[in-house]
Amino acid sequence: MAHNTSPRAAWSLSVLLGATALGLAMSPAFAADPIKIGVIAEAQAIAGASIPQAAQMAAEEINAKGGIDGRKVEIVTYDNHSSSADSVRAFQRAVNEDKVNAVIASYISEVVLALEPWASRLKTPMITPGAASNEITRAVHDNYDKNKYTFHGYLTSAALALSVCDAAKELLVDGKKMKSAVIMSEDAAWTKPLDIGYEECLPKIGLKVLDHIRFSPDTTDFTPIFNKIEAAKPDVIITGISHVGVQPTVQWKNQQVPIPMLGISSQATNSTFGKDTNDASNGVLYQGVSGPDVPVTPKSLPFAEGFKKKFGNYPSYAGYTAYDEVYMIADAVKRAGSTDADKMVDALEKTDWEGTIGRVQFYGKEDKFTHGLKYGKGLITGLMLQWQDGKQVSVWPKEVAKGTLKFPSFIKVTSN
Amino acid sequence: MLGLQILIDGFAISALYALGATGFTLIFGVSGVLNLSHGAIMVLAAVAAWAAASVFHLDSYSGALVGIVIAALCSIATYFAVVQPIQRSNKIPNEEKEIFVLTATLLWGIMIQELIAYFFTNNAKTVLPIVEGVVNIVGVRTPKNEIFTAVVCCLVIGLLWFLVNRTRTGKVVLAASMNPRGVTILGFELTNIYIIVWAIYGVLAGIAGVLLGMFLGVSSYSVGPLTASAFSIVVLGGLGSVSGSLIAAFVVGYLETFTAYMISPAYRTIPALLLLVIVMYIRPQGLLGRR
Amino acid sequence: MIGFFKSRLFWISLTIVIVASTLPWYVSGYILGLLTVAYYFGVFAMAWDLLFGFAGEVNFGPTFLIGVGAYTAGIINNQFGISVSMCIVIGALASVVAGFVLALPALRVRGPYFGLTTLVAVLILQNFIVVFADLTGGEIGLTIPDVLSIDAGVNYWIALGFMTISAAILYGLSQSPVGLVLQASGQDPVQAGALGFNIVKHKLAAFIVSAFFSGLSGALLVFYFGTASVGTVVDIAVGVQVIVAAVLGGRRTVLGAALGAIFLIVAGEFLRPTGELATFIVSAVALVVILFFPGGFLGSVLSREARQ
Amino acid sequence: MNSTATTTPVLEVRGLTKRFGGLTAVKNLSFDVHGGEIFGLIGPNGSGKSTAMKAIMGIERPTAGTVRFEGHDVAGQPAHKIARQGFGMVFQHSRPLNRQTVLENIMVALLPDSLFMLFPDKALTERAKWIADRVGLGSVMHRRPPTLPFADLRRLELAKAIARDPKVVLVDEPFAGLTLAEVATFSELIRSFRDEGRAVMLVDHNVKSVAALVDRVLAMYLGEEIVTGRADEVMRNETVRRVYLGGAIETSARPESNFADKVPLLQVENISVHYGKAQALENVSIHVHQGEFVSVVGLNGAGKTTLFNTISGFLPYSGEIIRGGEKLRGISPAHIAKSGIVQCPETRELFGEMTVRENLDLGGQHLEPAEQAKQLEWLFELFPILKQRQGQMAQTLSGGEQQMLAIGRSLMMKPKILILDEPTLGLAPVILEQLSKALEKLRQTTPITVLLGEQNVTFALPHADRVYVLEHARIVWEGDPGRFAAEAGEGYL
Repeated sequence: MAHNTSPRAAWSLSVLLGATALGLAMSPAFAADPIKIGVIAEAQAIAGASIPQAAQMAAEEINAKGGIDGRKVEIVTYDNHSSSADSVRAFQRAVNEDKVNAVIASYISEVVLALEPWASRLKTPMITPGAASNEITRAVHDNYDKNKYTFHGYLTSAALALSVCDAAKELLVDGKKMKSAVIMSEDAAWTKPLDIGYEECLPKIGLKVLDHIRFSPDTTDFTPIFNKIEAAKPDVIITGISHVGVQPTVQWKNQQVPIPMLGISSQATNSTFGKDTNDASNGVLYQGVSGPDVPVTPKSLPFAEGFKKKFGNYPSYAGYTAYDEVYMIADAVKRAGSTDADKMVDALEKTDWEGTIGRVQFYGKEDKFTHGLKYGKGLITGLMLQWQDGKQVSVWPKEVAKGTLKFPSFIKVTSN
Repeated sequence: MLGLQILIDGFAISALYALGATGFTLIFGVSGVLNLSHGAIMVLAAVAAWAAASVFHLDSYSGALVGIVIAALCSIATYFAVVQPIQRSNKIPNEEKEIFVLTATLLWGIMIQELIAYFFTNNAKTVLPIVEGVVNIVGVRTPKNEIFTAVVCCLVIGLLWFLVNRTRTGKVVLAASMNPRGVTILGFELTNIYIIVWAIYGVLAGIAGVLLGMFLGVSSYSVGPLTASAFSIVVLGGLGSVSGSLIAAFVVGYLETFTAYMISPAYRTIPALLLLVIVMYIRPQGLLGRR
Repeated sequence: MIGFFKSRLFWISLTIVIVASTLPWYVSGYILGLLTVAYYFGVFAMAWDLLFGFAGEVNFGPTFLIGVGAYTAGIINNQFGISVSMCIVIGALASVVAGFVLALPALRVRGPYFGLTTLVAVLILQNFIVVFADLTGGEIGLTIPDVLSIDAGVNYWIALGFMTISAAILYGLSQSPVGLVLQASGQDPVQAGALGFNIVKHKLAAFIVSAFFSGLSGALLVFYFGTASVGTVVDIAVGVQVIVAAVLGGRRTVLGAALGAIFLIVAGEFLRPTGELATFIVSAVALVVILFFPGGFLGSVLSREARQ
Repeated sequence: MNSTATTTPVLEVRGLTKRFGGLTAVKNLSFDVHGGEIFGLIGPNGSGKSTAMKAIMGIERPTAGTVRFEGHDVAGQPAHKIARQGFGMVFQHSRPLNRQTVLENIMVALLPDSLFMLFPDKALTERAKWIADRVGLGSVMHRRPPTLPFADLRRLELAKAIARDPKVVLVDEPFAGLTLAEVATFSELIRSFRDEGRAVMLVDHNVKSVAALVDRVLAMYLGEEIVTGRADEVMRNETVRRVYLGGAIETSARPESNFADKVPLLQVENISVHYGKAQALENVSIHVHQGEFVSVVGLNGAGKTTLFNTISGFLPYSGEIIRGGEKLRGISPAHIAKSGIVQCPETRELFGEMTVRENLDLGGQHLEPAEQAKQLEWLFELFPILKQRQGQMAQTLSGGEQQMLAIGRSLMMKPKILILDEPTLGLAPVILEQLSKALEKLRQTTPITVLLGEQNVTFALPHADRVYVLEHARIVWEGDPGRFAAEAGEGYL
């Protein structure tokens, strides 16, 4: 009856096997075993696209200098289509099939949270270049022995909230005498702790929170949201957006909402944001860990320029962190003298690395945010940047600021 | 004040929904096809308009025109590459053609979506608005672009009405939607009528897409939701009924705006969907649908 | 049914299953993982084919049934920490209830409206998952504490065993007297009624069986991944993939549906080197098959046989 | 024959009425069928006989009336319940399970209505085999339906209907699509059902085709009973004769030699058409001269509509159709219509939600505006009622007005050849007269050529110059209308 079945099934299987064998044969051969790092990222998304590129760049730099103890660093990349399921599959493939030693994964918190148990199950160190949810580090803290393989290579939401508040205090409260704010954030895992952080620190710096609006990341029409905010008459909108970015910004401008926006806006960190919004971005203030014009550390500018030369645009925020993370993993392997997972975890915990966004150290087992980036002066504080005339200009902290606040004409900064 | 605000904002979004759904329902009415690549064609128009302006530095009018033309071409291609082969296939039983058309247009839509994502990433794109700035309507600050959107939508729908009801070609199209065999025996080639209808549909979807790109912005992620919203509106209004779709578009548009203002933006789409379910149980042919 | 055990199909299937069950000894964990997912999808597609191919009802929302099963199982595990096997059973039952609630009114309406109702059901489920994010994990996912197993081989065997049993039951059902009645009801409801069959009862039963297997498979899938998300088990695109798999494998063959699902997943992964274009290529291939070989893989073989 | 009938009827129908919206398809129908009797329900197309049968079977829910089976009322019950009490129905169009054998197809009909019948019963298989033998499918019972000839598929339908030994067997158009030899075998089979004591009810278009088979006949027209009685009585009934044959037939044929063209305007040569396995036309040849009025007379299902649709280019065929020396094969239906062969189909195909005027304008759209206006004026003279109804929606017109609109719309195309398919279908006699006058006027005042298909010979003959008789997919008679009544008329009751 089904005499066609078996040849066809066998056919696809053998093709698959053949293709896999071919793939292995084609992978560049090195004298010593390479250190393999899997990179799982969102190839089609603004923030995600820089991740594999930056990692590749770091690996090439390390290899150009002779590798780590004679071992080359090899990057294996996977597109996860922004989906947790695809990511899980990619993670399994990376560990089981491609035998990677560590994984750099995703800027989406939900994806990282889905991968975290797999890092434990498959005992493979994983580090995220861009996710922010506090849950990631909390899981490590609560069940250290199981979840110690996960590292949070980007500021936690709580730290991001602190960074935003610190900047708002100097720029808005001290600088512009602002007194009130409305929080506007998308409904996602990473904004929950962010909002809690905002609610906590904004009143402390002197900004009264008048309203708090959370909206679905599927939202396309922001008119009602802006109108509602405007009705509350705040001095500033504090943002927490990542999945959306272009649309609220453009509508903010089209509707000439007379209130400045400041906060987290992941898409604004990307250098193409100005073009994508037809320059509606002018005036947007966003928190970043880096900027194309900001020498946070001596490594920042060379990396940004090198990246632009190589890929045609400046990296997204996750590009900076991914670049550093490859170095950090390589450094940890060197110190551990092995790619054994547990030894790498021990070594990573002792990381003290000056990267492109500051000095990287991880919180310890007893700290609240175990394996999270340490936040603070001398370590990482983050920056506040503003889109001005189609360019990203750093405005905070003073030490690195290249410009002062500048708003489009429809913004009324009254308490000047 | 808030009431007026809802009235104004709701109108623009409803008019845009109406324009998007009109073409969708027209195609169904005339050729019995539920084109599930609808959202993809709209997004394609917006992205083409964006690319024309941003990448090739055309002015916003030419950009919009490029978007509309590309949508029309893509729509005609949809008919020839996907719909016609199924309608003419003698291997597919007639009673299963419907599901084949649905599945095939969906796949076609996914292909367009993936190509857009491949060449232009899935970042949201906003088309450079033709008019900028805001006006104050009785205390409600309204972007001129929003008014422009509403006006263009109404004009285009009016024009369509005129085309269908007042021109000879339109009459034939209308007749074909009631009785395809009837127009054949009167000596009109159905294929030609279908091409005309798909072209009109493409222009409508193109205009809707470009306006959406100016008004709210689109990304390749919008493909699914756009198809779903056009689909819901058309089902609510009654399959194949243009006036039903118009009413449904305004019902959905205002219901969403009202929910977003009065309850929470997060629940925006829920009441409209619930209404849809209720209507489907009580009156499965939709508000103005024919059984 | 009895004849089935003597048929070539039985022996070929048995051989394939035996060969497939030995894969873990010589195939890498990665391919096993791939096939594991493909097998669960195979059950989705077979369950769908039972409804479409036999009951003649186009269910555009297979993911409504899958999603309810998957999310129920995941949420219960997440909230109450009940054992995995219990969660899976509860998930499947929830899916049955959901299928019943959907089918009862949906079967009253005819023609395209049935399909539309099922599609709307998916949209609503999707929205509810997003709105009740506290419970469901919202937009991108629910993390589930427990998994079936972390061993690729064990997972693979569970999936293979599950698919084999499901295939045997669903195929057996489709060829049994009840299946014949169902097929007659789907093909010509008026005549089936005049032959004394309560069509609504039979279609409802088919819907419930389909819901049970969809839900069960959905629940197993989330406990394989350790995560449930709209994009994996609810999105309309997933439903389309299920439908495409069934059509690709051959409508009204049950087993073809599984074949189509395995092909789709394996092809998608095989095309991973083409990167972002993989989905495009798979869609294009599926479109070509639908346009030019509407019988699908198994369908054309079977219809040729029917004419012999 | 009635001697075998039992005294109490198995099936008693009283006051059966079925309305669809405003349309009453079956009006107050009453009759009895006894065990061991073959009862015929006869009526032209649209007379409501099929609806009546469906209402009895429970496929359509009756609006009013009772259907008593062995003394208790089953009206309003769903079909499957009625079937289980002892009803079997033979459908005209069947869709067997193509992947199952004939035997399995029969077995389906034997299965209980249970969800838990997972393994077939040996006894059922034996019974299915017996039934297969009984209806003459014994030699092919292990084959699959797609490989069977048409007659065997019909046998399969019979087998399914009698599988569970029903007391009442309903048969929809028992002989449609069968050859004469097959008709004889099927008649024999149906008689054997009677002889087993079943009550058999046949539904057909006309008395003649079932006259030899039935014990009693009920003739229906427009949803109502005309007369009930023995076949020969019914055939003699005046009303029946008027419905089928009309009154006295006057003919006014012009001899064929009057038409000057050497080569006929339209030649249909040896065409054959198949619907799946059923042959719809077999080597049909006709010709029509310029200006001639030709009628094709035939019962429903004889192939008239198929012939016209073939000429209009809707169906694939073998043979040739030649118009003015040009072969029509490969030309699209729309192009054929535009080039002057215009069909006015029996289904009318009006644009229901458009006004009368809009419908007419669409017909005249290929003309120049001035010409169109002239044609419209002429048409309003022909059918004055259309002028009054100009602004009304087509779907709100009465049946007769709709028919006039359909003809009028075709005439707006200024056809060279007008094909009229069953224009009298379901129309009241008074309307027929108006149509008749209009046709006469066309014949007298215009050079138009008309090809008319009719089962109503009273309407067909007066306007015909020549008549073809189509029967079982073949032309069986050709000639002068004057000779028709004598040579071929009896078959049209």
